[in-house]
Amino acid sequence: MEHLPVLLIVVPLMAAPLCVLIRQPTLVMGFALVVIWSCPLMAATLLQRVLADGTISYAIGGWPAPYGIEYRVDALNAFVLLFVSSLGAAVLSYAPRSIAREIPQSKHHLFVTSYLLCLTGLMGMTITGDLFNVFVFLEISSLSSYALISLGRHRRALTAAFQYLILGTVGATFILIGIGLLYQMTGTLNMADMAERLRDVTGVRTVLVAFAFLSVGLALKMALFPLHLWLPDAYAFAPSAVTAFIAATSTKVSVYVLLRFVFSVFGVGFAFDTLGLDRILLPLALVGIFVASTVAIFQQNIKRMLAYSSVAQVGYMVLGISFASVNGLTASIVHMFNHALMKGGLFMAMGCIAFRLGSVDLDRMRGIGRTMPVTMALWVVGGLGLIGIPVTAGFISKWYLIMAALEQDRWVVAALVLVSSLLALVYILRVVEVAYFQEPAEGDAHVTEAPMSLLVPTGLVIGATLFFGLQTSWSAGVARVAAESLLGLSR
Amino acid sequence: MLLLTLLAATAVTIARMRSLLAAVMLTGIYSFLGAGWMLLLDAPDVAFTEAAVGAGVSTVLMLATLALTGSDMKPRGHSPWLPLAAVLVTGAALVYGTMDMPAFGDPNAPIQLYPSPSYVDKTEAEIGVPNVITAVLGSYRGYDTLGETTVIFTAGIAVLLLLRGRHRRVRGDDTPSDGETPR
Amino acid sequence: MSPLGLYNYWVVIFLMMTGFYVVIARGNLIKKIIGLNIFQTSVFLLYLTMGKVRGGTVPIFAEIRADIYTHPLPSVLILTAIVVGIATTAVALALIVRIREAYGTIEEDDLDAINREE
Amino acid sequence: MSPSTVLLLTLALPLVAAVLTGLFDRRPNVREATTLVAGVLTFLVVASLVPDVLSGLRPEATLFEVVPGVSIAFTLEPLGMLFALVASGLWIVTTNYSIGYMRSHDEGHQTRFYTCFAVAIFAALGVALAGNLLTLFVFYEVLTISTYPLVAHHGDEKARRGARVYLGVLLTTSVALLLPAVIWTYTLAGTLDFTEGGILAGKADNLTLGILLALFAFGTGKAALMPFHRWLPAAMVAPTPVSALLHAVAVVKAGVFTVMKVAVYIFGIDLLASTHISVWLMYAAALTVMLSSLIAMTKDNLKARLAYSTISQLSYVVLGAALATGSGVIGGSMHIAMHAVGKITLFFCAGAIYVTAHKTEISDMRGIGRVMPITTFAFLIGALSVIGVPPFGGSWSKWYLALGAIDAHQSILVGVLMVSSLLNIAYLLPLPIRGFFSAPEGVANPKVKEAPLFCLVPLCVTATGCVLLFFYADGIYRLLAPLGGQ
Repeated sequence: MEHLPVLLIVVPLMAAPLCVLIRQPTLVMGFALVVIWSCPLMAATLLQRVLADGTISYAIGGWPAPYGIEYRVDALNAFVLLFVSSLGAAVLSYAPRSIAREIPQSKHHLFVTSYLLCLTGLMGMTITGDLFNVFVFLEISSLSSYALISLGRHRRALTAAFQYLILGTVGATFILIGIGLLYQMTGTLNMADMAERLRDVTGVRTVLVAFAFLSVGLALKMALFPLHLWLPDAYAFAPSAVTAFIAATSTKVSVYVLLRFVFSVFGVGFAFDTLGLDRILLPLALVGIFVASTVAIFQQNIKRMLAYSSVAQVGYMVLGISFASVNGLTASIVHMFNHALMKGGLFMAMGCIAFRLGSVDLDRMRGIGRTMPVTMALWVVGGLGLIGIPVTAGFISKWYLIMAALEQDRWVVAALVLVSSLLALVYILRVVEVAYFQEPAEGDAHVTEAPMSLLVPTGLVIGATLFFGLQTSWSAGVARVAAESLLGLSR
Repeated sequence: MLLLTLLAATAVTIARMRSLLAAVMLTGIYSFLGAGWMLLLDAPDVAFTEAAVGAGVSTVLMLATLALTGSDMKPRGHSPWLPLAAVLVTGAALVYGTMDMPAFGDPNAPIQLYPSPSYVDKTEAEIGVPNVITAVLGSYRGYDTLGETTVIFTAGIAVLLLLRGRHRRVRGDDTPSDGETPR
Repeated sequence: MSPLGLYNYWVVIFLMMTGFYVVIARGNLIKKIIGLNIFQTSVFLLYLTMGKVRGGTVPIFAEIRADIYTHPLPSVLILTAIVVGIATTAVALALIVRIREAYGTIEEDDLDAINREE
Repeated sequence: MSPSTVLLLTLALPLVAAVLTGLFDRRPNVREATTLVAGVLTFLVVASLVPDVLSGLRPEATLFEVVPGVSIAFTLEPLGMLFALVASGLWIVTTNYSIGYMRSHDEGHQTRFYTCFAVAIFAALGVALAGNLLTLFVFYEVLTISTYPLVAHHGDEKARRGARVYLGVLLTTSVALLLPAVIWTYTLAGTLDFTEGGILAGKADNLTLGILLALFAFGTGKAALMPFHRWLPAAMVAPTPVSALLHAVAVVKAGVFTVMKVAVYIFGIDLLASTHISVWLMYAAALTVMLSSLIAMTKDNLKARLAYSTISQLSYVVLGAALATGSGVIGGSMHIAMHAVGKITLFFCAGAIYVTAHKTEISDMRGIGRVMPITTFAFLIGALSVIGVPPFGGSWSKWYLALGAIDAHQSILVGVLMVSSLLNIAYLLPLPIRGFFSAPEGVANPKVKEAPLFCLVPLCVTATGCVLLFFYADGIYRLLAPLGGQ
């Protein structure tokens, strides 16, 4: 049990090459599913132990920090690990039928391999307590996601993947520069150790620049407006399962890393009092929310519409960070989770639609509320979550965000957040009207409900958005613990 | 100093170059020069790797790609001012960042003093492999090395995913496996 | 602090920015990858520049133990980073081959135009 | 069964009905029977709690803790009791009516209709039973969402546009004004529980309280306080049973109920009375009463006229809350029930006329009383009750409202109440008068042809209700007395 932190990463890592060896698609999928479902179990155990006993530190290979690489698990990253691995597992369970339509069978085992590697990379970035290790795992997840995105049926998937590759690599290189500068000023790569040593060198220009480079690099990876250019195409043209997986996990992990850097490495005092990070993040987040939501309203391709919505939702997460308060961070962290569920579920529902229609265009979705009632009902629930209607998880995020704004007397910000959710109403309603109150096109009248193997995982994820809209002690409760520890208010 | 100037000159030439083939060759040279500079920085392992990987492997890969795609490059229509501004700002930020850096070769730079005992001393005491770099690579940061191997593996899988069966695709019989072609 | 002590860094920064410029300003996809290579190689130089100590030697134990060794860790990190760099290049080139097949061009402007038309 | 189990059962029944109606898509008779049975059961379950509440008990149930210290929780108190009784009781009647209306009109998507209807009732009951502001808000939004498909029912451009306005106004006001008010209250008071005497006393200065009250009053878009009333006429594109139960009873009453709840249990009437922060609200409500009555007179479309009449009547309740006197609160609360029964009768009649005679404009309804005498007579009763003439229920609530206005020394408002009653006469009575006394166009000797029995019986029942409420108003008074501190 004490090796649990490293097992969580190594198990899917080792499973990946085995998938290549097994080759036979059905066997590969079965094997991968067993492996991938073990991850949320391990992550849940970790979270439970962290909540009970406090932070777990694991020196890899027995080489203690700061010489060796340390895995450090606290409430925050255990929570992120849990939901990233759970969604990864849920989407992979959904994948077999979905990719059968979209990816040639000769590539299925490679797809699964890449998928496992991508998840490994994301989890590796999350769990590690070592800066350079973040970079290495970031590249594992990035390279595999470029490949996964390029598998889309449309040739634009290729240009989308390439654009993401260029911007992603630039982002990663910026991060590498930032890490280098920090290393130069402290002599360590271990995050906890660095936080200690950075106290002696605050106000040093090199550290400021390091901070800037890390932030810009991460902003690129998390698609913070205006560095989001790679995201809409990548989400719109990737295979359905890939979009669902990446939308649910990838940007969230980047937000997590930003949280880790800002609060655990640099510290609130440096980031906010010295640098005034809030003065940069707050307007960026708000402008991003409004611009991206508005652009979303005008999209015909619904996957692309949801992609722009993702850019806006990243804005909410960053907005929460910019408050630098317990409620603000709780909002950010819980929204990472809630949005992962909602967007994952929505893209899975889009996959069901693409499975039957072969298209995700708004025009083709006429009357789909009748022909695919279950899929569309799930989609609507997910959409309501994006608006932030009560009973859905999205409401909880919004609640904490507004509370955080009000307690700092930021009336305007609170008002803007609320008004922006009405933009979400507009783009969701647009789809609802077409789906329910228009007749299906001639050729689409005989379209039937998606198969159970797609519907069940989608239903579970969307169901979870309702569950976590009511039972919040497992989401907002844990997020609060994490937020308090980030601000140094506990443990 | 000469080497650095050469490096800079090569980089600028590559940036201005229209012929892709020549640019690729020059990139190889750039890597070689870089490797030379690395040697001067007391990093022979890195220098050898850079020479082999940067100048060798990547040049070969690029040439192979060029063979498949053609080596002409079109000049770009729009003005270079925006990218130039972005680069200048980034560069200025970095230069600003160097202002508080320890000078080149300063034995009292933080990384030379911390952690103490140094990797060199610890390696000598704990591992006993003469090449400290190899030793650290295999021990203290062995996990990064595992990650690095994984990156290569990932890239391999990615390339396979991208290029496997592409000739079939060209002929247009790359139908999805379950046979139903959605409209 | 002597400006000369930072000269090395400045050259490295110049190299990095040249690479970065090629990435964002050039429209040919291969040229972009070349730029990315230069950018990354220059970052490697930045790391190694940090490790060097005046009067230090290569951190390999010979018969005689030297007093000062150049810091080994940057080398270690960069060995990893070089591999990451070549992996990225390989994936990027594979993508370029596919793009060329699908579109018949690898110029960003042409690709944008084709994509806009669809 | 313990009272709290009964409380949850009340909510569960309509939800079960929603699921079952969805499942019985292909068997209309079973589907409608399910709704009917659920309606009757729900009403009986609610009614079974009346003695408890009268004796001063407040059954409670708590489900999930959504934010620290605030759960999805239910408490049954007199005001909620009254609203729940009205909503569930009229649901039975309306279901009967719907069966007649929807079938004789051959409407499409009937399963969606019944399912959404049941969900809407579930939400309305949730609003009625809510034990704290968060719960109330949650159900308030569920009510909005679940009624959207009903408004857009016909699916044509007109219906979709109407539904867009409907959803737009209701969600915008609730998200942009009501939600911040709720969260603000939470940050000020640390709780959101409905507490006798309120939770805000001493927690903020008068200016803050005033702004907060404004957020609540305007944020509750369903109360249709001008200028946020546009959604209600827009909602009239819905099939008439929807207009009848939802847009004369459940949805709009949920709005004024919210305002009343907030006034009584969040601010507390003592706080409102002592700080005078609600004085402006009285006048805003009075203005809405007058303006919408005037607009109603200009509408020839019967449903539109009834809609504006509803807007005007809703503001009576808001006025009652704003008066912040015992009689005002009781009068306003009582008006929730009295107006509900009266107005639903009017809508039933409008629908009956539409289904049978295919008329929607009042000017086309000359002589309708000779063709449909029962319907027109029922309309007359409903109208008189809404106007506030004895011996019909509506007279009591207006009486108490007037008393409340006198207690609050607002003699102008007494005048407003009187004038508005005159206006009510002017826009409600033309229909029965012309219906009975003008000759029908074209036909010299019209044949009597009433609406189908499924439509006719419900409207007779509610018309009778208007009379009965006059004689049994004492029961309602006793139920509501604790609200006014009496």
